[in-house]
Amino acid sequence: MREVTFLQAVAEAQAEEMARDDSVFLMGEDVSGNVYGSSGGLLDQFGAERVLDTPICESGFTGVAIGAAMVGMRPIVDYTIASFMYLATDQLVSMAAKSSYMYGGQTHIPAVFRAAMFYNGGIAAQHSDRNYSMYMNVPGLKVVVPSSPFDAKGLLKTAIRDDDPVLVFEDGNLWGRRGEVPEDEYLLPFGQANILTEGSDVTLVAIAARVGEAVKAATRLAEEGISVEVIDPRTLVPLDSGTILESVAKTGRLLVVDQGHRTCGAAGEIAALVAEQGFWDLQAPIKRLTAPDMQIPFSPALEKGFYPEVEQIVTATRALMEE
Amino acid sequence: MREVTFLQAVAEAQAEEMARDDSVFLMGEDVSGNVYGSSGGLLDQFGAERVLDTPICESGFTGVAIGAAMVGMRPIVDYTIASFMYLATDQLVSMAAKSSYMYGGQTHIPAVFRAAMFYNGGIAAQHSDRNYSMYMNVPGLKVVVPSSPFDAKGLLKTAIRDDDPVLVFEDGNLWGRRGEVPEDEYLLPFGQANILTEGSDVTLVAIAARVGEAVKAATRLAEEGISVEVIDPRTLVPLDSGTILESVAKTGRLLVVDQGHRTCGAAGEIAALVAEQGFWDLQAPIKRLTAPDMQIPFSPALEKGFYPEVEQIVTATRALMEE
Amino acid sequence: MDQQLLIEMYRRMGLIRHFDETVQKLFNSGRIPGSAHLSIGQEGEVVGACMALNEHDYMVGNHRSHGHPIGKGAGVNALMAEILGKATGVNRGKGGSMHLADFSVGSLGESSIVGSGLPVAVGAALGSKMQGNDRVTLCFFGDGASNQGYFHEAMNMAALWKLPVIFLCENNGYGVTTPSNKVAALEDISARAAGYGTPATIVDGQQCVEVFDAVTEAVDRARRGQGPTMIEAKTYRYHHHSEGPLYDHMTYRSDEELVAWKQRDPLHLAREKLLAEGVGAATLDDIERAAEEEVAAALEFAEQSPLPEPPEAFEHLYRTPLTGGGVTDHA
Amino acid sequence: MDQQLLIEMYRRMGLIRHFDETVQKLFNSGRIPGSAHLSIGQEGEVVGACMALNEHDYMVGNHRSHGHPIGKGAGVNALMAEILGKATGVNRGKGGSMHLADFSVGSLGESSIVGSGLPVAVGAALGSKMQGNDRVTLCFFGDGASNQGYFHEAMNMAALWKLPVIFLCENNGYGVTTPSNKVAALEDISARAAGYGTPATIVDGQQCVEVFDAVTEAVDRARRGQGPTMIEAKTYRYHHHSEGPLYDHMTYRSDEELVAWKQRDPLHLAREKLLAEGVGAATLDDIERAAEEEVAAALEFAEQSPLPEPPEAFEHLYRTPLTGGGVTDHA
Ligand SMILES: Cc1ncc(C[n+]2csc(CCOP(=O)(O)OP(=O)(O)O)c2C)c(N)n1
Ligand SMILES: Cc1ncc(C[n+]2csc(CCOP(=O)(O)OP(=O)(O)O)c2C)c(N)n1
Ligand SMILES: [Mg+2]
Ligand SMILES: [Mg+2]
Repeated sequence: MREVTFLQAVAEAQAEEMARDDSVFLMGEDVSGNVYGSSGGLLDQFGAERVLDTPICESGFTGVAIGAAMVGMRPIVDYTIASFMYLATDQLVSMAAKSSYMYGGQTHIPAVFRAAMFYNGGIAAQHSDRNYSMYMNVPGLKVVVPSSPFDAKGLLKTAIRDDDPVLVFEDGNLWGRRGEVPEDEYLLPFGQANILTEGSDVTLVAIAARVGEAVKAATRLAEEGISVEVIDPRTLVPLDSGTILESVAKTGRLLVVDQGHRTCGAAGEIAALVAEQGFWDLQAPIKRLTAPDMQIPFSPALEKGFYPEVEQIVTATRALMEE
Repeated sequence: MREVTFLQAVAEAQAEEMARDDSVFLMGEDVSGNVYGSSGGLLDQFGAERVLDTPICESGFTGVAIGAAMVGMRPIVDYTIASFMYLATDQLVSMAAKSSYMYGGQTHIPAVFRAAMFYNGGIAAQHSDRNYSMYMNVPGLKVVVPSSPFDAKGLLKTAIRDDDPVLVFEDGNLWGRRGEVPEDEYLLPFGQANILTEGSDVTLVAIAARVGEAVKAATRLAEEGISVEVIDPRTLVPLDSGTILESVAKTGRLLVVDQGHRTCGAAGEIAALVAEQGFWDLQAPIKRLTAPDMQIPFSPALEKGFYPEVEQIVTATRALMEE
Repeated sequence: MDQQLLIEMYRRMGLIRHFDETVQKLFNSGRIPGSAHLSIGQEGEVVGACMALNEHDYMVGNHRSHGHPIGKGAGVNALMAEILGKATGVNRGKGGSMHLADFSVGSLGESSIVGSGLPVAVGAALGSKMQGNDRVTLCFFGDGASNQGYFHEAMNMAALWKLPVIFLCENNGYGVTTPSNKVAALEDISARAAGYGTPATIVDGQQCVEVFDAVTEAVDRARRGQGPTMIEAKTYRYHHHSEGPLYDHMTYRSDEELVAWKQRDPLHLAREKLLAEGVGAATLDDIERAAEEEVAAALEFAEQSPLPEPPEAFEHLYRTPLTGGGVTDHA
Repeated sequence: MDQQLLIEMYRRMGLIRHFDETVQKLFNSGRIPGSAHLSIGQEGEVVGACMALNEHDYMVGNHRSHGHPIGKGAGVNALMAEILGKATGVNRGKGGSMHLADFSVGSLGESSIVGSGLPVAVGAALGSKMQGNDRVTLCFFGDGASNQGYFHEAMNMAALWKLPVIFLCENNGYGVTTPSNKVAALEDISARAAGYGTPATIVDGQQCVEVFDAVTEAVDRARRGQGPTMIEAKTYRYHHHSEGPLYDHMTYRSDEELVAWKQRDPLHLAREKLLAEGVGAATLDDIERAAEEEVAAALEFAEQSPLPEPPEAFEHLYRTPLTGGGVTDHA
């Protein structure tokens, strides 16, 4: 099958949905210029009105997207970097997440909010946020975390057709990665996890770029005779708790791998879920392997080791087998 | 001992610290008018410059507080309602939480951010947020959740003297509650939980107004011969994991009671902590009793039962004893 | 102007006045949950502005907007039922007083997060432009809201993209207990419009006709593709910020000020105008009475309506249902 | 003006130019992590503005502010070391190019969240006023930043409270690849100041003296308690938004435009002025060379400096240490 990069997959999803539905349009800073590569060709194909360059005002243009969605448009907002979402938090929480509910279903907000996470690149504290967990705490939002070009395209197309606000967190470390993406159209459902490797000894739930690390770790561990099941939730809201619980019922051991901060992060949520609903299947403590509860330093000499990689996952899994 | 309301305790803490330290000042919308009762008498005592009425611009005046803190002031920001913090999220996360770290300790932000949570009062989705969990995910912030007038005063005074940004979430349902508060000055340390009732069968960790419900439940359960240990963390960042783990080591059972949303909430964090570090002590699944992952409806007929109260806590604890 | 129109304005102002007076009574007798912000005294600008729109146009209100949907033509039954938290409420009991939006008449929500409706209104106008229809969006916001960053961002984008939106500042002089001139650098909020090249006018908010004329002109500009207009209506709320005893002891404004404004009551001024034009007092009294009866009937409807069933609390969060194992048990 | 002052401006502009040229070389050879935003072409407004302050005054920069601390009098060694992520960096390697702040010379941080420095600068000015000292705060922000709500909120509060702050808009015509006039309703950002009753002037950012004079006047107003001033410096960045190949293929601006601006290079214009005033070319060459050597020495210092030790990554998050069981093990 042909291979494309994560960014090309995103660009394809946007182009296909914009061609399919006139109400879909892209907006954000410098989107027409295709600075980062996710909007290549869209300007020529759809024109400046549907590839709308905005002023730098994240809170305002998020509100604009919400207003447009209320009257029947389907905006895709590109924040480029997830760290800039903090300026738009009020619109995302008070308006996007709450409008359908507080107006008793009179309206709904079919909008997609794309944000890339650029950690591990020496861009320091203000540009390295991996903040999906904060938005998982907000009912009314859906949270998507693709880990491959295939997932990125299939999930983004589903997000664009979804009638609610969907936050798509793209892992900047994956933007350049190539992967198989079929020519034919496909969509991936929300709330259905992806089992990358089946295993019987331990369950590894990993998120975004951690999925690749977990799969590599699984291969290494297989050589040692440790059979690892790697699960990618694909969407954190909704979360496919069923697949995770079934896996733990089989393995009795769970390690959650996440590049986000530890406290109140996605890893903790998954751990709590299993401690609550899968407790009797557990043969060992649930372990979390996450970024530390620390801001992100600039110097690579300091940032190194902040995000769980193969080595750390292998070590943690071995330790978990010893418990 | 004399009794004062939660709000009076807050007002006393502010007045005492403002009298003690000229660099402490209060700012927010309508603070000089003492609309809600937490700034009574401050205007007369300290003047309009130190009881500063701001325009309605949460993001801007939060930045102003941060800038003032950078040059040696110690602002107390009153957001009144926690739901308005979303407008200030960028300043709270990108600036307050990150400045000390990203400037390598050249500066620090001694600022207090007070926010009241007004849930269960029929004020609907946009005013009923219990959003401390979102900020627990942000390294660099400290998160305080007082559950009584005594704690409110002692923790707020500590917050004002702390050299870092501290978010103090006041439970609006407690504002009018009276409780014993000594005449003499006292401070309460961060990171030290309060054990309200000692018990041997089950550990109940409760937050803010849920603490009172948990204590009532403990009394009821005692009559049934179930011995409950109720723990109030008092501060969620830092979290006193030691006290919680010791308690579970004794009881083997944990129920976390929280008025916040379930997914990625404080309850989940505490559950994950124990599933990780206290697993071998557990004799039953860890249970969470939280508000649903739902926005808050206006009609009391709908909001009723959203936040765990005595009855639900008693039932959940009984069920946990059966596990 | 067309007399029938003025009579209809008079009628709608009466509806709003009676509606809010009824809400006040209900609140004082403890029958309304949460808070209630009344527009009594501001009916002139509310109705004058809304009636310059046609039914397909959009309108965005805020926390003080019981009257705005009425001005836009909404029926009062579902509004009153909402305020009492009933199943028949316009938001099915989920929104209440601070979110009294009737989307069927083009009201696009009433967010009580001060200022947050401004960019949403701009977005609706952008949508209309992209869809090629001639709908305009009228955005109400307060003097206090004008100090939010949202105001700046919304004004800039609307001007930039020449969007069909009218920014109507309801300058009632105060935000809660704080006088506007204590929190806004200049007395006139409209002075800021020039910084975006957007035309602005100041109107007497107590004269519904003056507001109507200004908004009508702005609507024409908008439909002609000439972009946004800002209109600042100087007005006054007779009541405190919200109902309840909280503000009674406060001295943030003088009695003289209140009395002076009441002498320029928007309903009274409209009535004078109609009488001067030769409309009989009896006709106007009938209109008054009809409005009063309509609101009384709405109250009756609301009181007879059932409360929503608890399970309804778990509806409408999502339009596309959550799949997967997302939903968990709770308290 | 005082010739020594102009000579010192010339020297600091030279330092900044060499500093950024060195950064460019380092970046191209892959020695700088992350991104790098250069001010080459903007040295005139940077230095002209900073030198109108005294050493106790405050200055707030942004993502494009390698030069600003230098303009304020910072030594270049710790700045260069920071950019290379060394332990001797001004931020101990924790901030890097986008946060190059030297608090010892009054630079209060350089936030790369566009616009976020504006209210922080207002807060510093508020602090100075409350402390009763005569310090002023100079806030640099870009044309793009002026469209953030922060701009509005900061301008309003500063005017309202008559705070000693100078808003210096570095209008270099673009935000990344977007021309300012495509995202701001009016060509001149300074046109917005009138809406707050704040005086504003437009200056030629390539003429450091013109900027210096305007800021000096603003500083006087501020110290006299007359409140804020806005100054819009029209300038240009010779380089693209940031270093690296990303923008090379883009056609968002014309070569002619770039060439035209280069003919009005701030260093060249200052040199011409000094020569005209009779300062010898040799003197100026010496200054140039000294600046070049100073930067070369800084590079040497930075290269010789050690990288920070991994454990340092866990310092400085809090000034008051976390107690309790908060800290847990991690990856
Ligand atoms: C973001 C935000 N901050 C504060 C509040 C609390 N609040 C509700 S209404 C109000 C005053 C608004 O004043 P104005 O915009 O003039 O409208 P008015 O009430 O006078 O009609 C305030 C501060 C809020 N609802 N939202
Ligand atoms: C809140 C936020 N949005 C977007 C960005 C990405 N970004 C960095 S610099 C920049 C352009 C800023 O333009 P301007 O203010 O004119 O400053 P200049 O780069 O021209 O000096 C953008 C969009 C950011 N850093 N922060
Ligand atoms: Mg007002
Ligand atoms: Mg620029």
